Amino acid sequence: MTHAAPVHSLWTTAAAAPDKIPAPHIEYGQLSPTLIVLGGAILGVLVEAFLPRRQRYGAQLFVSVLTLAAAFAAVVGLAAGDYGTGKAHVAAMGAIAVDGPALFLQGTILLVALVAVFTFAERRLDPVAHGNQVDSFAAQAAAVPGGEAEKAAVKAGFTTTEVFPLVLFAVGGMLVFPSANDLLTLFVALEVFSLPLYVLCALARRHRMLSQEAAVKYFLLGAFSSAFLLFGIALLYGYAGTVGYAGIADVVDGQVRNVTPALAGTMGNDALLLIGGAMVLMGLLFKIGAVPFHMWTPDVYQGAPTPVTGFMAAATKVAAFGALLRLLYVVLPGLRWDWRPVMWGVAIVTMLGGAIVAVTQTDVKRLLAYSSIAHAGFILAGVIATTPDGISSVLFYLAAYSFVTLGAFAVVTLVRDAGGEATHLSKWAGLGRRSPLVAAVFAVFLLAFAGIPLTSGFAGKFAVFKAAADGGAGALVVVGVISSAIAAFFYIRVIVLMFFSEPRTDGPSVAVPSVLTSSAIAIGVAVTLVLGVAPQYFLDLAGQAGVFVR
Amino acid sequence: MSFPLLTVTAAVPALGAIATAAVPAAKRAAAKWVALAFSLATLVLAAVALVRFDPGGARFQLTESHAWIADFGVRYELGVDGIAVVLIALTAVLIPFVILAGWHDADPLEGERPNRRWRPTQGFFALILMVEAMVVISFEATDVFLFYIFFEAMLIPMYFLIGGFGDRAGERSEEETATQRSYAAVKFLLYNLAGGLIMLAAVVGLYAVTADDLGTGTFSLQQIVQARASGDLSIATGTERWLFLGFFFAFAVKAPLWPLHTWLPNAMGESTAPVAVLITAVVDKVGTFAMLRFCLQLFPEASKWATPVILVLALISIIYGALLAVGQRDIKRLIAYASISHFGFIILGIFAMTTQGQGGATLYMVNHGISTAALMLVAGFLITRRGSRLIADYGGVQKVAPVLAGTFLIGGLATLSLPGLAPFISEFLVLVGTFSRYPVLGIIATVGIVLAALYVLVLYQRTMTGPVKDEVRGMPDLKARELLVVAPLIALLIFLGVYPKPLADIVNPAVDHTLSVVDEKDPKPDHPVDAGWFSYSPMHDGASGGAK
Amino acid sequence: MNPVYYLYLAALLFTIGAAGVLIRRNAIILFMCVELMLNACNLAFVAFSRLHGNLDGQIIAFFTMVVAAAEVVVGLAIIVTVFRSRHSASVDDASLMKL
Amino acid sequence: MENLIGLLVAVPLLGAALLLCGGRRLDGKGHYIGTVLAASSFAIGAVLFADMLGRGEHDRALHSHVFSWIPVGGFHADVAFQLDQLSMTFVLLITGVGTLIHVYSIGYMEHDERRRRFFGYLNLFLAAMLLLVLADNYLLLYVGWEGVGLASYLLIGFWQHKPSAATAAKKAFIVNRVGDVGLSIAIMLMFTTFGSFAFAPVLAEADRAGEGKLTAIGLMLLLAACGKSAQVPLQSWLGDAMEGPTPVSALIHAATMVTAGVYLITRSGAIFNAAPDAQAAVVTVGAVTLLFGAIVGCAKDDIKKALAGSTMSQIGYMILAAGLGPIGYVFAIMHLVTHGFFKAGLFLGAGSVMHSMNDEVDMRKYGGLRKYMPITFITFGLGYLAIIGFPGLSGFWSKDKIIEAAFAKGGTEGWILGGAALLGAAITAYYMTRVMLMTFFGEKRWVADENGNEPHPHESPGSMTFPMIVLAFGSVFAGGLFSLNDAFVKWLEPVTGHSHGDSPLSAAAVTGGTMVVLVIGVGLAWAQYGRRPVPRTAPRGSLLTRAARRDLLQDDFNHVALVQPGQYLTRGLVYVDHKLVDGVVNGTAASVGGLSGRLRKLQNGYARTYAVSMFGGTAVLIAATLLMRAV
Repeated sequence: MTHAAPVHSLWTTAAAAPDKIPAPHIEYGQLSPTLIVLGGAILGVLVEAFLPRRQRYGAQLFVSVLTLAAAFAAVVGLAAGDYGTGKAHVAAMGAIAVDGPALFLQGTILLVALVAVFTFAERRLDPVAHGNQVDSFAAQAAAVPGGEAEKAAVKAGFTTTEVFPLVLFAVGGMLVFPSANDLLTLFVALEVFSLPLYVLCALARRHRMLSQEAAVKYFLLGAFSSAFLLFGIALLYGYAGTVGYAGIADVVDGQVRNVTPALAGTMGNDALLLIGGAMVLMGLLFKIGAVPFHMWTPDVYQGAPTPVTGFMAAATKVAAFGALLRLLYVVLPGLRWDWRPVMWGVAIVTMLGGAIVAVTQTDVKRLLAYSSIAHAGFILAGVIATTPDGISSVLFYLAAYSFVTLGAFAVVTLVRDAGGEATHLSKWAGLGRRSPLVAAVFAVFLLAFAGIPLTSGFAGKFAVFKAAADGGAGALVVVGVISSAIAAFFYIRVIVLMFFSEPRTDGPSVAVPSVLTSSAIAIGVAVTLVLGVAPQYFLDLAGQAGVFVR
Repeated sequence: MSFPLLTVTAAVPALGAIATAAVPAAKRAAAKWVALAFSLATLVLAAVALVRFDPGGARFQLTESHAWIADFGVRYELGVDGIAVVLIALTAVLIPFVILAGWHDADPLEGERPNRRWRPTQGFFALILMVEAMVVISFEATDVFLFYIFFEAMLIPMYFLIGGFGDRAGERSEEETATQRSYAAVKFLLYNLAGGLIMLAAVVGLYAVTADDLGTGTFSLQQIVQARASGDLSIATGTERWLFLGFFFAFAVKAPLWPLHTWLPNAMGESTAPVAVLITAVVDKVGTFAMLRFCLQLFPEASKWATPVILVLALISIIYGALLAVGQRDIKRLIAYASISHFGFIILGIFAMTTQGQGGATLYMVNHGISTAALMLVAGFLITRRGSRLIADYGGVQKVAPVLAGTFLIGGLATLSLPGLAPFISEFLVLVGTFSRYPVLGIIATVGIVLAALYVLVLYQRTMTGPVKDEVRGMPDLKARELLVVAPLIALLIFLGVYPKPLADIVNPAVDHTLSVVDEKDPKPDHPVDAGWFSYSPMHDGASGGAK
Repeated sequence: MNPVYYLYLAALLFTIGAAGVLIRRNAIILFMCVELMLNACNLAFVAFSRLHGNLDGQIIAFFTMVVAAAEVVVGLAIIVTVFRSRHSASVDDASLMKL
Repeated sequence: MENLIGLLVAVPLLGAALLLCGGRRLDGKGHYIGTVLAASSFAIGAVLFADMLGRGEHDRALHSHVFSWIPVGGFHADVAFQLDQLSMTFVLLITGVGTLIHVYSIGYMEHDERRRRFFGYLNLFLAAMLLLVLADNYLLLYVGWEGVGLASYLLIGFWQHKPSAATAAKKAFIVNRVGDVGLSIAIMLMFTTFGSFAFAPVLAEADRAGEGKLTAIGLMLLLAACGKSAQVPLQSWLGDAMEGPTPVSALIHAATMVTAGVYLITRSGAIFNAAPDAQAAVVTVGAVTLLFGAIVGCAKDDIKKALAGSTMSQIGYMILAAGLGPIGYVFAIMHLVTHGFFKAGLFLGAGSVMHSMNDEVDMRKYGGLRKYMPITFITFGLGYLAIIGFPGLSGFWSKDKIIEAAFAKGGTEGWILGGAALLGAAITAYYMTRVMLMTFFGEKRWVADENGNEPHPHESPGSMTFPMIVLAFGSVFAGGLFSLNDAFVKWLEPVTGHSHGDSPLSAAAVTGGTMVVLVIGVGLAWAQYGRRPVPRTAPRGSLLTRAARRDLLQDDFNHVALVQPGQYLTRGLVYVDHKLVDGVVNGTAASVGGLSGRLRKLQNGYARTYAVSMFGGTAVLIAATLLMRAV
């Protein structure tokens, strides 16, 4: 594509820049989704504090579902109110952008969270312990695994209902993350949604050692990466003298008014810009799970309680990619010629790395983890397109992918044996004979991952590749199809295992879920097929949402 | 708007698949009848389409066009030309026989406790109908993307058919059979998926180039062809070649063309005879069909550029396939390699770029479908009787089951394209078509004729003639159902061998159009005889090419 | 005094912290190294704030401290649970999941 | 009248369909149905013949266009028939002799439970052969051509339970296929040269094309002819074909199949006339084959094989004649007809002998049969006299003319060909006398076989002797009738054309020559097999004899030159396909797997390792960004 004068006019609409420092002015209406969620979270905490143990589960479920639904309604309201397109602008003193991508991603995150909450609340799968139905979370996270305290807690029928407020907090952070319009907000949001996730990871009822290990790994590496992010922010701040996206962008494009001498000095110093940009990028790529910042993914996905894994895998990616898009399209478009080649490299190694390593995986959850890495690579191809098409294709892909992921992990929670979920692939042998329906549903998800036509996976993949090809990244498309071919191999391997190999006598049984998980899976399948067969409406949505405000 | 015949033709088997799958586990038998009923309904619809199709009429007829995925420039565009409508008819004709032939293939093994939820019988027939639906719609699609979607999606049901249902173990142990089978299934899927994904890259590329020149990307075959003709759309030579290769690779895998063929023997060997027929007689045709419809018309220049290589590969396929067929010890694999050789002929005809060649290739698709079906299904009946695929395990069958042997021989004779049976005509046309432009290739290809005689007759001799083997003794002859499957196919072979004109008349205009898109003309004879010689036959008022 | 020197110091601290994360085994110490990195960032912020003569950097520093505190809460909680179940604070012991 | 032509083919075809699809209920009367239909097709032929005689000799040809067969692009083939004098001759020969053989088979196959199918095949054979000679274009001829191949395949392999029979049948078909390739290539050449392959246009305008093209077409046609007519080098199937029931051999050798090649070349005369090189090839093949067959015939103790050799050599005569061009065509056909009579007679005779000797074929186990089966002896004898060209009998007239024509070719070529023909005549006389003596004269040499039942020679039933008698009449008088004031020449001339070469020798001289060699041949045979008793086991014999017993090593040659290399090739390719073509793909898959296995080792579970990769990644990221800016 030709790089004519202000390139990012392609995807940004000018909003009036404040001429003098105005009195603080917060558009609460436009921030309502976030506010609702956080409010709900706090309410949840209060519930934990004041309601008797027995009633908490119901109350928490009620609160969180209601909160998420309300927040989603608010998002829809904003979108309907044309905040996605015409009235898109920067709210809260330049801290939060309310525009198409933000609303689209927030909507997606909220739906994902809603479905995820269903799987969180599932209480039918684990066998009844001492007359109490239990979910997949530890009775008492603080108790030593296998210790007396734990036994007592289980006996007493304790449950960690804190997960619900935790999820809501995480969601709150995620809602802000992609709409953050300055680096500070970005950083805070990152931490707001990361910290609850660290905790959630540690709460598994079965395999607690693994769960805790996952948590500690996730936490340490997460903190490590956020330190990098923060340092990057510091450098960018040093470069531009501001952390506002618009401000930085102006400086990068050299369109800044009233240049102070200090600014003039740092502006000249591209090292600050480049290094800072690279480090911020790294922070986001870590959350996305792009090679080589991906190594936490398999361990954490495997160790975390499966509902949490599903939520993480879906929602975190959405939020992180949103932030990445905004950073690259709003803050660093002027730097396009610097970061594009780098991202090319990242995308290629991510696609290939994820696909190749997945080939020899033996654990379903790790397999899905690596597949999520490969998919991150595909999405990156769309990011690199740097065209409006690229934005909308990424948005669409994220929506499609997140529901497939949720569904897949929800199915994983169903296949259990004495030790809880039977995630080792060898145990899945012959599942198709035992319970064809579950196997078929999982096959649908796998085919969607593999990008077989008539599934959302294909539509998304095509959208992204198409954008990439249009954006002059044809080579990425070729790499993409090659790694898809490799990826196809291991998805198929699972299908073969489920349908064509004899069931093992000691094989797992498929637990019959309550309406919660069933509806989660059903929604997953529905979205997968609808987005596969008739994606046009959603493509339009994504298309309209494909413009960043600045 | 008019009645959406094509959509319905594709939808009926799809509905049939759902209906069949929905039949409760206890009523296995009912599922078969449901499937058969729907396949016959499809046959009727296909017949209607064949009748309503006017050979002299527009290029694409019975067209339908609806918006679908505007963002991808994709429309739901259906339409059939002579080639497509004939192949749809072939599909619709074969499926009922496939179902009949496979009547007991998916029954629970005796002694096997039928699981309450596991319903192989329903699945088997539902999958067959699903494949039919997808094949039909990919013949109908005039939108590249629409075609691609079903070209790819069809792999899934095929894959389950191959991997899920095979011959009874027979000589080999159950688990070895199972492993062999899933190996074959995976091989099939991976080969074709790889091809498909490469094609996906080309499809995306096609979108990109059309988007560049036409503003909005499009996948409409007609629109692209017109745009190229009018010069609105110009594709750089290099790009066109890459795109062509992307498409051709997928089709060459499907067809299959040497050296991308090795999945076929495994797939056909491990699957039950009806499924093998489904693979080689129906699904693979989509590949050769797509070469005619998409490769040649979307990328005429690149097609001509690639022709020499492709012709050589086709030639290799012909002879290589035949030689390997001679070397096989397994009946089904032998037929598979024979098919590879035949597909070589088809591709040879397509890329000879002459009316005879392409017309012959089209007829070849039909005739090969029928002849292979006849041969393979009879072979299947034979194998189910004896429970072994090894040629060496048979001998003297002709003595105990003369009708079976007789039909087998006729199927074999059709395979070696004996004059009077349909395949002869297509094969000869392909040879003439090739010869008239590439004499040497044409002559080398004739070697295939001799080799065909060799592998067919050797197969017949080893299995049917000679002293009666003990295991064969007391083998029952064809039952009524089986005869009902084979007899009509043989009748078709004879009819199309004696009077192919109706078929040819439907196909010719389409072929002429294809050639006109590629901008190729038949080479003129060196010393054309006076046209007056043709006057005595009233049929020859039509364009009689070289003679006029 | 040239504020750039503060930057060098910040970079140094950051690197020390990072190196510590890479080489030390004890989770607590790892965590402290992370904190060190965060503080390096703070130093940089403040330095730049001074350089540009606007207060943003200093405000951010406060934010960072809060965040760091929150991290401590969560982090220590997790590390302690792990310690109690493993009787070891070595991150290398926590390597059940691999490959 | 035209419409009757189609019937000629349709009637026996109908018979075939009836008998093959009719099922067991027809077992009882199948053979009658078949015979009647064959006869009725002969009747139709007779009617058409009468009608044809009724018309002036230049508008005798009939043409009937049935329907347009293959119309694709410029390629037009019709199902259309053409009945001219040449076709007529064949029609009568085929249906006539064919019918007789049907009658004969009623008796011969009496005890075979698959007799119905046998007759079905016989009818199919007639139908195919009639289609061959009646087609008005080469492609339709090709249909009949391969149809004959199919029928012969079915009949030679009729006793399929005998592996030898099955093998022989397969061999016949495949060797024929090689010839057929020639024909199909010829047709393609015609199409690319003339844009048509119908007789009328192609033959009429043949000379317009370049000689090179015509030579090519001619050679391809010759290849085809070699296949069907068992000419060198494609002769090897004929001997094995004796595995079929004897009536089949009679049919193949006398009325159908092997005569097709002669028909093809005669029919395509216009092309050959314009392509001298092709003609030269034809005569060479003819000459070589006539000697080849004759020599083989001398060595065989199996009566049918001996006769087979003689057929080969007689067809050689015809091909030779046809290769001579207008001087030869007529005589080629004439010899073909007379040969049809006496060779059919001979085979039926041989069959009748075997029939009475418990299917013993070794002549060394015959002897003195003339007492036991007089009719067979007489008819066989007449056939024998005819074939060796005893003055006045059929063979004399036709063969003599051919030798004459051979000399008339002129120049050294003429001398060589004539000499070959003469030599052939001598050898013919020799081996036929040998057959005659070993079979019917001398002492009885048969004994009880291992399970003790001794053959009781007896005359065959009327259903078998009747045809033999009829054919005997033919073998005696046909030639004479044809030669009455050149009736046959006049009859065929409008189609094939005819010219008198200038022979260096007078007709009388040639006739004299033939007589001399005849006497020599007979004498030799008499000296060897008449005077002293025939040993029951064959003496080792000279090198030539032993070679001749093995058909002059033809099969050994084919085995070494074609079969073995072919087997190695296929085995090799099977290996290649498995190891190489498949191996490449599997190899790729395996290597990806290996790579994956190695890469996942990096995921060693240590958080600090992950941190390292992150740190390194960042470093790379930064470096890359800076680098991008640098360059």
